[in-house]
Amino acid sequence: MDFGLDQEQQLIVETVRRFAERDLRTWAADADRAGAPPDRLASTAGELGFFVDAVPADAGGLLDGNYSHLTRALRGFELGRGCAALAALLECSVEPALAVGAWGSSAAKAALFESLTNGGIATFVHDSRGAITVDGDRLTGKLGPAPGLATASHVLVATGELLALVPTKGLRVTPITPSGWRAAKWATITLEATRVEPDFVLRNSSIADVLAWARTSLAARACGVAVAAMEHAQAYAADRVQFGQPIGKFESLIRLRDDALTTAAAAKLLALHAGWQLDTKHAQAHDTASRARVIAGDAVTRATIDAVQIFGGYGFVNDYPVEKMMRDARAFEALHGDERLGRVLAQK
Amino acid sequence: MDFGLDQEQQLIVETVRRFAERDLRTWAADADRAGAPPDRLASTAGELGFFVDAVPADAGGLLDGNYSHLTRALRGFELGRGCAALAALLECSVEPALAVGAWGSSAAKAALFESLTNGGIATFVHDSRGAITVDGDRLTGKLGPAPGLATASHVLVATGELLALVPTKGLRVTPITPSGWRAAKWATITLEATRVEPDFVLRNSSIADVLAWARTSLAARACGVAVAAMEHAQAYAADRVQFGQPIGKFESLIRLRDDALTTAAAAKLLALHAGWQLDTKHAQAHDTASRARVIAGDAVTRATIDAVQIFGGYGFVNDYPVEKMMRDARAFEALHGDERLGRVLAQK
Amino acid sequence: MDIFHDSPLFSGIRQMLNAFARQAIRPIAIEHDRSESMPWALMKQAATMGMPQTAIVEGRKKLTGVDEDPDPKKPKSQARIAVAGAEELAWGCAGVCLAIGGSGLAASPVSRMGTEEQKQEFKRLLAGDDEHGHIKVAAMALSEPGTGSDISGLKTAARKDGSHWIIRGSKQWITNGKSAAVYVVWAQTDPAAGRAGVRGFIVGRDAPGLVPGKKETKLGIRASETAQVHLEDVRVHESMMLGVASESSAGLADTKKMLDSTRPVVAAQAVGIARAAYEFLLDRVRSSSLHGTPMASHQHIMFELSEMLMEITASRMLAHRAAWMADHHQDNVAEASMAKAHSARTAQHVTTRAMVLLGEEALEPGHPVEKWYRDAKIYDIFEGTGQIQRRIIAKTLAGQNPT
Amino acid sequence: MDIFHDSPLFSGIRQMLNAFARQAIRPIAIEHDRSESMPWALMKQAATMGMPQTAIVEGRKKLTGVDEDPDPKKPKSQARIAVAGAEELAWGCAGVCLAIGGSGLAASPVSRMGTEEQKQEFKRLLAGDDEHGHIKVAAMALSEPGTGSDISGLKTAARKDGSHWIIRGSKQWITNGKSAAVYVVWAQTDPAAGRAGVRGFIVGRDAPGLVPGKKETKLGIRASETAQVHLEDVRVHESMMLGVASESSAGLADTKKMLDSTRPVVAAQAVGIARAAYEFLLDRVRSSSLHGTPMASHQHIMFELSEMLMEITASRMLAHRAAWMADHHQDNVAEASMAKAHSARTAQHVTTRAMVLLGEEALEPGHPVEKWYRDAKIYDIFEGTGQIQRRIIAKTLAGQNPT
Repeated sequence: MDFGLDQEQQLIVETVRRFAERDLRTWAADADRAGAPPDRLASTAGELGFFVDAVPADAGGLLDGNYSHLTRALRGFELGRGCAALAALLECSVEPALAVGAWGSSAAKAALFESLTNGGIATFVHDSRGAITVDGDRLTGKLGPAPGLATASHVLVATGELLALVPTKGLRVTPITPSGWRAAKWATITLEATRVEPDFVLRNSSIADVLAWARTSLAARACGVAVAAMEHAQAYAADRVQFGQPIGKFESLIRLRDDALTTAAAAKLLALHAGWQLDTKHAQAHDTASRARVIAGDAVTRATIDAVQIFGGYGFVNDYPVEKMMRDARAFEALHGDERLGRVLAQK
Repeated sequence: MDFGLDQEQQLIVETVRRFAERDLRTWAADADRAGAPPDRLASTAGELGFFVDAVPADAGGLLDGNYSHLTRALRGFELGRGCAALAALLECSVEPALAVGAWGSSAAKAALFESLTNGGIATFVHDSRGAITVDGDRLTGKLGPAPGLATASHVLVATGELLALVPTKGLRVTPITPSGWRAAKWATITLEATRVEPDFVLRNSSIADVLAWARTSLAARACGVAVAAMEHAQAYAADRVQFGQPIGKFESLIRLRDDALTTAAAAKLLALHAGWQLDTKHAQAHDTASRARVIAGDAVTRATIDAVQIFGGYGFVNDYPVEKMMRDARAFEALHGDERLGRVLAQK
Repeated sequence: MDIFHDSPLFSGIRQMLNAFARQAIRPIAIEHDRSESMPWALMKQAATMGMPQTAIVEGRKKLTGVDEDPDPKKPKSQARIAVAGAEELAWGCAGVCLAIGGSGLAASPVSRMGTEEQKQEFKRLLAGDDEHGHIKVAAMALSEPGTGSDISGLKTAARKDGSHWIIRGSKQWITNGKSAAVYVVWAQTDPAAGRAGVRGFIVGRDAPGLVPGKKETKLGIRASETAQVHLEDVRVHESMMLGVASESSAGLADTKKMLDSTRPVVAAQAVGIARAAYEFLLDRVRSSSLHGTPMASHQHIMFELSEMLMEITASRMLAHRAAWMADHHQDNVAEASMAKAHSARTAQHVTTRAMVLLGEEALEPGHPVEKWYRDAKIYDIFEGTGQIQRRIIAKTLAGQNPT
Repeated sequence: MDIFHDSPLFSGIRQMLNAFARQAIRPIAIEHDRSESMPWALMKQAATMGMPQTAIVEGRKKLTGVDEDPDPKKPKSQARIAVAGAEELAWGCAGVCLAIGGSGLAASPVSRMGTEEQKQEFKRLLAGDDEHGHIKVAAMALSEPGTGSDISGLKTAARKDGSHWIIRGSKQWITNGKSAAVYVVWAQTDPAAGRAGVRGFIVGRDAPGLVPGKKETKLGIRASETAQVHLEDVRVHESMMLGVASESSAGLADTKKMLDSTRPVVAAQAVGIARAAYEFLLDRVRSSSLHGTPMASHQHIMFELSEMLMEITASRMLAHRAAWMADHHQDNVAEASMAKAHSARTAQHVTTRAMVLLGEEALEPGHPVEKWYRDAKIYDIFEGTGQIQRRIIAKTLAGQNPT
């Protein structure tokens, strides 16, 4: 057992951390207000290999050999420390790329990889509420809300037993700007007897795998947001003076921060463990990924709410970063539905 | 990063797990009622290398090279799954042995290792409440309550800046049987201007190191108790029928168990991480060990109380194992004082 | 005198029982917890000072010194008196409190459903002392090994034989099960009728075939006796079957109603335990220092005390409201369950946190907070588990019949 | 009519305000949250239906239709009326509720400490509409950038110049700070005197040197305006300084007392938010299914609803009790803080859990539960943070003076 990072992991963590601290944190507030990412995101992130990191090398991507969900979790944590909304845009193409790469027909691969290698993005939507009805090869109902869906060329749809790649061209796409992850190009899509190309149905595929990938990444990013919220809170508390001393010296506020960071540290390890189990095809991988999301959701909820508390009145206004983080926290627990409920029903 | 066990770790985990499931669980209830361990414990555990695992080979022990706190944490989790009280007796000699091995004089080493290699035990007491006053080389005040103290030949005492090995021979030892860890041979010792041999003072030593060792082990064992409590609860809930179905199918009880196991899984990783950081002399080791104990304390408290809840009336009576576990849970948070309080004060 | 208690009567009872708890219960609590023994001497003392085992059968007059207004429409005070008193007694020791009140569980259905003849027989069986000089106690024999939260499926059966009923079955979790002089045994008289077929029978200890079973060793409330009771073809004369007089109020349905009415009282007991732990910690904090600084100067500790007080206050108000509603003849099923569930959580939370904050001190054998930690747990289990309470609340939310 | 409200008056007000919240507030709430705009039309409507901005100055007569008993010893009903009403309005929308009541913060000290002349001037400045046809509003200008929870160190200074005071400083977190027609500005008149030197001044919007500053973009309660106010040597005639008449009731101490009295009302607003989210989830659960099974058949969801109801009920009772104590002239400092702290936690917990249980639905823009989640947070921050409330409770526990 070795908790140390190997050279490649070390390199990726340092690179993404620099990117998150220097760029994402700088862009976060404006992107949040604008409800859109900065133009530079695509180019800068592209140079770092995002968007095509899960696209096979022979298809013009960067994936050579097996994809590492552990590395993705390490990366996701750093991205979350930067900006949850921009992180979502950088991560949302991974599930479609991996799923199509694993189970897609050559036609599906050609279509998706061609888009991704030309600067397009894709995203994954899990119909957790049973809002979509499948009639033969036709889908009817509402897709999303999902991040990236407003600009995605393709969406990987999981509903019931069906996992399929759906091109968004010609569909009724309704871009929306929720309160959280505002810059993440959300949309809903209304499917009206939309036909799924037989070639684009991913047969012998595992929706459970895709969900485990998504949950692991969500959990890691959530931990990053939780830690970032408390980093801001600590910096603020060191300066802010009340009752004659920096509020950072008040035991009650120290405890709020410390408890949140302890939960986040434990949740991060669980997310990394899930990533490692996915990489090693461990039997517990799906369960660990789900547990990681449960506790990471608790961590980000608590950390962001308590970070606003530590900021006091300043935490409630848009001039300071934690107000955004409290809004951003919600999507981590909402996407794909209530994780605890899913676990409980699965164990009945 | 690799969450897999190497061959030696695998072997130790399997061996200790077999011992915990076959022997410790069998002995637990009777030992709890008797307030003493079974005679077989010493011999059986001795064969497995307990008691002298932290004693250098050249002194007749089994420690060849560096001690692994990661391995100890892996072992501690399995022991906790067996019986918290007996686990305490098997682990309490480690801190004295390691501390004396690291910082002790040849006289201290000779005295302690001679006792341990001849079937004796030692234990560690941290004066967390400032109950002991140091006057020159004389100690006055109350030691403990601490597990193992009733039979220990030596006690490693940490008070203020002083870390010293104190032989119990001739001291006023008051054996006690608390409500939890009843079989762990607890005692308190009243020191009346007890003189500490100069040779037995561990100079240039680090009390923080010793506390980190102890916290990591406590955290790992606490997770084991938490998991064991829910293992019993799950087995019971599968049989127990109420309102026409096994109570294991009630969503509210599934959630109690699942949330406890999620917290325990995360806490265990944090304890293992602390062990690894101790082994690699990581700068964060002390902090991680402390955080591990915080969340492991939460986990064992919640898991044992909720396991009793799942058992219902049967959980409240001594015929079933979880009643004991709820009593056993307390010492994990009480020993060495409230961990959260210590963390808060340290960050002021 | 607070909003819920608009008569000095309540404060009088509170003061009396608090003094009793402080002077008579606290000094013996730890020893009875250790030895798992009933506080017989104290129980006799309690009986002489207005808390007889048969108080419920005789009405509250002895306990309160006032007659209830006979007008059924007028507000009563019994429920609030019971709640105010229960907190004080449980503050002294929950186990002793349950030992003192243990017979009430059996007396309650007799007072509700019993004929005058049955009440006299019940009181006759409880009169005087036993061979040990102990007062006599009664046992409510309802629960069975198979029925914890789900009491609709009683296995104990009663079959008619001439003018007698013959009862066969086993009971579990029976308070006073080993020591009782009289039992109210619940059995199924008509399997086809289901719940409506369940009836209660007054059975004397010396009835042939009534065999007390194993006494349980419990996590807490160890001064209260819990035992199994076996019924091996016990013959009971039909005149001792409860609820014949008024079919409407007969059977288990009414027993459940009776259990509903005890929830605010049980909730108040849990509040008493929480308050005891809170006050112990508060005293310690006021008098002790921590590495040289007063404990009271540490937010970490003081804010937890504030939380405890907040939760204790909220639980108490929920219990008092549920009792106030009962006294005012309002349906309080959901409110009683809220009080029970909330106070059970408060008692567990407060006692656990108090132990953590006290550190190693609370590991000492016989430490009161450690005892209260063990005592508190039963309040989330008996008289309907926390899950049952939430189930009742949820059913009212969903607009279903909660019983 | 429940225990705390022994007069039909309360249920009447509750019904009236609930109808108002349902029909007038709910339909516009989401839009004002989105656009961060004050609900001027609704505010005018509210003023015409008995909720004038000057209600507090004029006494509760308009609002309640009854005069308070002038006998100071007799129980009052104002505090309970305010609490009962606040829950309903905040149930509609906390931001709109605060917009409607925003002027009350300034009116309160005027009504408490103001001379007849000052009250008339205050009302004169609020009379009629402004150039946009909006009703006029008042602003309580107390908080400053440096003083959040700690208001003892005000930096804004007032120095005497003949028969005038000259005020200089900056204020932050000022409700109605940009739109107010009249401000009650708090300034230090005598640095040596510390807290006792702080005084309030009635200042008209057009006073030279009074410059409204930046309007804040907030996480929640966005229908209520919050802005900075700068005072650049504003001249105010000494006759407009509050608290001269009665030295005893003068200064900041009294202002804090006034803030104390608002805590139960603020607590009730938090309860209103929690109840709104709870009821939304309950309606959804009753009407929806989950993968084919009714949502109401799932313990996982129903038990959380039970928890929510339990916490909401407990918070409401704490708020009502604190108000009841105020109406009965009892010291309720600790109780008011308990109500505030408990209800703030309840509002945050209930809205957060409701969002989680609703899943992706609650991510849709303009979803009411998502708005309530953002609105709830301020209740743990303004009018004294949760830490300040616990500090007050803890001080009373330690036997110290909580203020």
